[in-house]
Amino acid sequence: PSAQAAKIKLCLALDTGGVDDRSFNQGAWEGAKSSPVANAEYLAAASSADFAPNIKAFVDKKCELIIGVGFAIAGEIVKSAKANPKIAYAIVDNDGGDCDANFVCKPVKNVKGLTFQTDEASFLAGYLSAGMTKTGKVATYGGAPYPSVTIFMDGYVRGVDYYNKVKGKKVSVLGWNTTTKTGSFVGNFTDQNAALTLSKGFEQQGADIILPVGGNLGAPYAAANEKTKKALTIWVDSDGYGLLPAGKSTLLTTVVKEIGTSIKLVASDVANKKFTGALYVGTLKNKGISLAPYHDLSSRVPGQLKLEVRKIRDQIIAGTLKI
Amino acid sequence: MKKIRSNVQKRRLQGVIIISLLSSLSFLYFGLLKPGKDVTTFGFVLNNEWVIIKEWIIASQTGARIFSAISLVASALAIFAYKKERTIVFPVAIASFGILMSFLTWIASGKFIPFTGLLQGGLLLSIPLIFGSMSGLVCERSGVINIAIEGQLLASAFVSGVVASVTQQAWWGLLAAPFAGAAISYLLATFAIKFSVDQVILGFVINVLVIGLTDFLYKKLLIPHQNTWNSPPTFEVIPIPILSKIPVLGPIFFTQSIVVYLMFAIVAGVTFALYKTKWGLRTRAVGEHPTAADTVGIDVNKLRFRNVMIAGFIAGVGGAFYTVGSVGAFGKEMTAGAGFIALAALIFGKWSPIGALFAALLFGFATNLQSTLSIIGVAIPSEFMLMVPYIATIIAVTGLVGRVRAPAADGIPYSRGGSH
Amino acid sequence: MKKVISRIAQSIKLPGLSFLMAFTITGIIIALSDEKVMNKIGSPIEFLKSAGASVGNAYLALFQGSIYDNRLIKGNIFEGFYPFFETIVTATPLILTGLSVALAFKSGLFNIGAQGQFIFGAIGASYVGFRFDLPVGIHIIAAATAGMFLAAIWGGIVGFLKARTGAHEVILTIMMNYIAGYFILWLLKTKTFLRPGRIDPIAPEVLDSAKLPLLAGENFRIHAGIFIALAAALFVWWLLTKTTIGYKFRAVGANSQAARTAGISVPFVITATMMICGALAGLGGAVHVLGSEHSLNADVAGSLGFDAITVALLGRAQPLGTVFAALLFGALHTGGRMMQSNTGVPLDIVVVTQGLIVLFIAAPVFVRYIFRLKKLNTSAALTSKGWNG
Amino acid sequence: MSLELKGITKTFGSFTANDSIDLKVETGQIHAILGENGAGKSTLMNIVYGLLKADSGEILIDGKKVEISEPSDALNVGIGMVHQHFMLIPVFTVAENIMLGHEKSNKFRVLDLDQARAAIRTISEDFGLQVDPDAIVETLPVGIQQKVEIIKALIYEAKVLILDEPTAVLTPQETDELLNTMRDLKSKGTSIIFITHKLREVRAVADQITIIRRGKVIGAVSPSTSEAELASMMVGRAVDLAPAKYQHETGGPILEVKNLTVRDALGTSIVKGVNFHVNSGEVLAVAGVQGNGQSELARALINLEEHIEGSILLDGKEIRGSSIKQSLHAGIAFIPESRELDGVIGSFSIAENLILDLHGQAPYSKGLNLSAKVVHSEAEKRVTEFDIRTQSIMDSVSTLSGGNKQKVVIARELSRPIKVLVASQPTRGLDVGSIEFVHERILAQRDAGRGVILFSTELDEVMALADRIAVMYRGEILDIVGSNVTREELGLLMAGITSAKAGAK
Ligand SMILES: Nc1ncnc2c1ncn2[C@@H]1O[C@H](COP(=O)(O)OP(=O)(O)OP(=O)(O)O)[C@@H](O)[C@H]1O
Ligand SMILES: Nc1ncnc2c1ncn2[C@@H]1O[C@H](COP(=O)(O)OP(=O)(O)OP(=O)(O)O)[C@@H](O)[C@H]1O
Ligand SMILES: [Mg+2]
Ligand SMILES: [Mg+2]
Repeated sequence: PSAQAAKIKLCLALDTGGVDDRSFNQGAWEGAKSSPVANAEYLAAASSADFAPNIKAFVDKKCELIIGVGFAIAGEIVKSAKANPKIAYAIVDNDGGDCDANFVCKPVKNVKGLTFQTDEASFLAGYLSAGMTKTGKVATYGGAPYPSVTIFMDGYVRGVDYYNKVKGKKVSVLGWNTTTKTGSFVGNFTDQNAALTLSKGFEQQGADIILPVGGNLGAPYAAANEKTKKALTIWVDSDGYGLLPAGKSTLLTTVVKEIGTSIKLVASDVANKKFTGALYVGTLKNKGISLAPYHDLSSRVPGQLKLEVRKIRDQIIAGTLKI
Repeated sequence: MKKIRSNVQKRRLQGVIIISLLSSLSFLYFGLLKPGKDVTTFGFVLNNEWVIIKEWIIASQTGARIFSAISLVASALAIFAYKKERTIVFPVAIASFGILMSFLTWIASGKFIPFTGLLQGGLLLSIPLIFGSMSGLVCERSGVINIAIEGQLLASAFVSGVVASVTQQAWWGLLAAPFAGAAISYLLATFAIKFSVDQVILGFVINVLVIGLTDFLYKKLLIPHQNTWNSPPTFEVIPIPILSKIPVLGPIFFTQSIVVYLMFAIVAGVTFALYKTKWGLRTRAVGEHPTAADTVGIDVNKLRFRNVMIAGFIAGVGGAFYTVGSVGAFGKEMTAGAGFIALAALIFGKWSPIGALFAALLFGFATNLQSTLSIIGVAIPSEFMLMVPYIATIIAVTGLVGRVRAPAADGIPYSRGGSH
Repeated sequence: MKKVISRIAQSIKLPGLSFLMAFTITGIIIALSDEKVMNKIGSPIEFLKSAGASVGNAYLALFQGSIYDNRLIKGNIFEGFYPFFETIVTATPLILTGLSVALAFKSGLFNIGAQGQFIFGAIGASYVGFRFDLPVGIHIIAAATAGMFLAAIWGGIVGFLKARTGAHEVILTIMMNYIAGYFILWLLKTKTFLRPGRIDPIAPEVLDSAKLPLLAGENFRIHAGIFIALAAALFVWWLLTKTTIGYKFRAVGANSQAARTAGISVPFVITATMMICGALAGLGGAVHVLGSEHSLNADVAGSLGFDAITVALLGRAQPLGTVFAALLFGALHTGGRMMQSNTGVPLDIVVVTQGLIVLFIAAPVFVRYIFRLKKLNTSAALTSKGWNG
Repeated sequence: MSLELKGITKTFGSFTANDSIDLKVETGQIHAILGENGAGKSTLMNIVYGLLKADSGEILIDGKKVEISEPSDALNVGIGMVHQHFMLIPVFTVAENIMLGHEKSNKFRVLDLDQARAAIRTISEDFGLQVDPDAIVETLPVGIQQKVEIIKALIYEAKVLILDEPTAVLTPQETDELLNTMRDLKSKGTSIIFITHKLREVRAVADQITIIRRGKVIGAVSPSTSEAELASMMVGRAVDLAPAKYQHETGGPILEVKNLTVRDALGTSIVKGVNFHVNSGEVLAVAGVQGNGQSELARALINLEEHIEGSILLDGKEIRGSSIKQSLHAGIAFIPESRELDGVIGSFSIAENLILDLHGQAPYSKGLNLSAKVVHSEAEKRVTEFDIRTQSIMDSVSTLSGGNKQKVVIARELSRPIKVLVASQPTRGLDVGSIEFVHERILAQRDAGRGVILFSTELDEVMALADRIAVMYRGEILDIVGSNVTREELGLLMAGITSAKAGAK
């Protein structure tokens, strides 16, 4: 692009988790802040009742790009977009479609959906875990049974299943069942003490790799593990290696969901007047999602397993492996 | 003419009927009609305690029958005790245990139940609740309603986390936390006692203030500088020599961090002090009939003030449990409503320390039981599993506890000649 | 005339001073947390100036965000009041949940369960709203009634259990709030409730015929719910002061033993109160869904059920007081949003301000003490009556 | 030790409760204070005891001025007090109650209850006040509770003992015992201030009488003054101490009780299969020492108790097992024993209290609606008719004096169609003026042909009002006697000793 003109005004309407949730709100905000073409600001919501007024406040402030962070805000984003066709909108974790009474949906021109095929990456994490486990048991749990949470767990379980199929092994996954859609949850995203106890429950069942899907919830066990070394942790959303204050030495990898990258992408589209409402799907292919490096544990992951994981990734990208 | 029973007998009858019914049902269902087909494995060893049995493997059906049979026998004993107009607490406790075990052997057919871990986890989940309800107890026994338990826990978790992080000493965090709890108490005491503010409003407001301020500081201070401000070390587990080696009991009671031992000490201390010492006598007097206490020269408001402060110290240790005892960092709103559950436990336990202790333990155990079941893959929708501790509490409160009586002067500010 | 003015001045003196104190304390926090201000700590004058500016801007934003903002006027002065209408929209469900808690206090009960009751009200209204196709007026009534009905049952369970077994309503309502929270999460995944084409927990939008009419056109969100809320306040007032049932409620609330001796059925009062409280909070949920949210989601209740307790207590459990308290909370919340977006003061600070205002209003003796006002009476009116009811 | 009060003045807002009161109690003197309800007696005593602060005036002990701003100051200078409202912790044992405030602990900081028990035993023996140190206070009959109060005061070795209406809840025997104890104390040099509404007691023990009216000292008189004179000084007008009871025809049984058993929550029977009836136009008094089941029997008559067996026939119709409301509406008026707890709702206005069991009926309500107009106009009428002393019918009942509260209860209960009046201790704690009023009303009901069941521990009251007297002892009706029984015979019956004299059944 040519020499930067004035930066665009990028406004994030956050979900109720708050900007410091070590999860998608935080990822989105950090991405927005680091965008070179935009001045970013955000509004936090205390409940879903705040979504509409927050968006309206952005419209009044003449934001040029308004991004709803979280599927819950989709409805209000679409409504506002239809009323303000000149403003560019985006919505994280939703396709931003406008549905009629019969639930026939069509895309809205000025809304870009930012969705992620998260299970592709957690599939890799599942395969990796199955290859790494010594006890033959791995585990996953969530904060609350939201679909944006369970999609990680789904992919993870399928990854393990795939490993079993390929290798003829019997690694089992505790904490989630893809057919009954039932599993282990803390019940909220704040009670870290309960999450720690739950993780210990997995440990007692013999699981030696745990994937917690719940923002901060997994942090205490990751930290505790540094002493006990009983299990490895897999983080989600943003690479836990830079994020976690403790537990790096037992952090196997992270199922990365590049919300920030996708937001920077939309921002630069808007700045360069290339914005369209076409759906964005973060995949392994476009690096919208990825499996983070193994960092400190790199040496412990067998080279063969590394290769296999890379191969599966390529197969998924190529479309030859359907997960 | 219908036979008239006393309320106690009525409640006993209710209990006897429920327990007998459940025992029979569990025998029928788990033992005969829908038996588990596989074996169930119970694990007993958690750390390095002496091993008597490491694992106990039993055919699910047989196990369910054995345990149901135990509960049936206990139910019969309960009926006998009821007939003799004696307490049915012990047979009912045994029967409940039998039913629970029978259920576990049935549902975990083909699975593993870490029995010791199940109990230990339940205890750990109830630690903050116990501290919280002891704080409530010391306040309310002297006549000040404490709804600010949540605020006390959260504020002290915050302060202990920050202090321990800055000093890199868990001990400093543990020492600082009670003062944070006491600071909240100071607010409660001053406004409730000195300025006669409605104590329920006050409690809610204090919670709101603490949540607001800790969220704010978390965002402004702890997130940007997490390595300095929010990386507290946690206490190591201190196994008590010999005792920690006892199977089952050792890992639960004698292989814990200092905060858990403090919990036992505080419950024992509060129980002793409340019923056996001068302080306790006066505290209870002031909570029941402050004017009467006043007429024998007890300074009602001074004692109440002091007790509210003590309560703050107690809750403070509970707050420290979160950061330096367990989690190892402060998290936004990490108490997640524990203060309110503690309040419920206090009421459930009829404002007695032991009662509150058991109520909190029940809640913690129910929570961990549902976790364990979800881990072994019980195909009940997770949302319903998560309801288990709350439903269990409702059943226990309505079925076993019934009417409770708060200290008579609880919540009423005292001023001379004000009320009589 | 003079007398009237001085009477009015007298009656707003204490609340006024309470506000002043709350805003002063929050002002200090705002100034101290503003980096621009703290950078100037070296020179006192500059520091004070910039602190003043920082706080002034924040409070200006609070006002503009909740009452009136002339920057919004594009042609019509009316548009400047957009924030005020937003305040009313926020306050509407709060009035209803607040009334629910207030009514319970009058019967000597402590209803912490407005949260769960609200959720069931929202569920009922949403279901009827999207599932059935009914004529305009009737649809709204049917949806609201369904919500109230479910919530009345949910509240009634508490009343029934307390009346039957004596179990304490505080425990029951706390537990039932959690259960309701998980229940709605489950419900939104069922075929019946999950919006086709979506996997995240959100129900279909209610049909247009079930939406509450907008009062000021498409550009404003203010809807007829406020009239429902005010009517409910009137109803509660009428019930409590003008009817035999309300008389029974108050009698049991004030002295249940004497009420029983005089032949009033205490179990009936407990059950009936909790059912009506449930219906009120449920109506709150219904109005919230039919008026401003339009579709049910897992977080539909936010913290409305808990704010309701503070609102009711602040309103001294009186219907009119509750209405004003809810409006105040609504204003602080909507204004806080503008404060957040214009000056970067986080929402948490608004929460703190709310808390401080309630604290000082509930502590007249303290305010008198601080400002050295005469008449330092020590007895204070208690709204809640402790655990023994 | 002598106690002197000089110019004690105390105001509550604009109301003067004590107006420059002077009073002197000599060493070893029993000094009675008489006065109507609300005259300011308790206020004055609370000032002496440090519970209230006087606006002006001074307190002298043995001629020296003392500052008493806390109860502990009073205890320190040797003033003890038995309060009008019990100052006992209901859930504590006797020993705990008595040691409260001056607890002794052993070296492990454990409360030394044994010492308290021993102290109680000593005092019990010295003054003949038998109590079990380990009994929970709330389970004890009020008479025993009163003894606990007195022991509490004595254990401090008070030199000046204030007794504020200690006999209001005592039976004649207990009262006599207390009077003896007082004499005993006096002989040991203790000065006593004795407040009571019962003129007989005053004349029996007092050395000096001070009369207070509306916060002012009206005069000091000697105990030889006649009861009628004392009464008129108190009230400010002539009082009829013995209500005129005209003989008249009684009708047939209006309320019959057969085999009635009442049990408490633990299943113990408190009333054991009693049988009696009351005729229309008759007063049946149920006498007995407090705690022999009368309270429960009274409550059972309107189904207030939870466990009742047997039969209660009102005008031939079974009402046992119906709801409280049905019992009341069937035609029973009920004056409960405790007006504060059961009779009135303190925070409600007088008008509202007057419709507590009538609010669902015409003309007070129509459908759901309460008719405020009717409620108010009827309240105005009642206030005039029953002479309830108040500024306005909108004043809350908690602002009324005890006598006026009782009038509110009576006004409410007697202003609806009734067949039977059940009155439980209707004059407890009332002054002579109010007692006169209540007695008149009860007799008026009898004369109007209603059945009256009067539960009372006051022998004088029973003797004055009853046509027949049922004596309860340990949950049973020992005997039913005619009104020609003597005080002594009645006293014996109440103590459980059946005499040969058979009553008219
Ligand atoms: N704390 C108070 N505030 C306002 N008024 C009070 C207070 N205490 C007492 N009074 C009023 O002062 C007056 C005197 O009351 P006090 O209790 O001294 O009467 P009393 O002579 O003891 O009556 P009784 O024979 O009924 O015991 C009454 O009118 C009472 O209502
Ligand atoms: N115990 C109860 N259980 C269920 N409903 C009751 C109960 N008590 C009263 N109600 C209902 O509440 C409403 C008003 O109560 P209630 O009938 O007690 O009023 P009321 O006007 O005082 O009655 P009444 O005129 O019979 O004295 C009525 O519709 C009644 O059916
Ligand atoms: Mg008195
Ligand atoms: Mg009626």
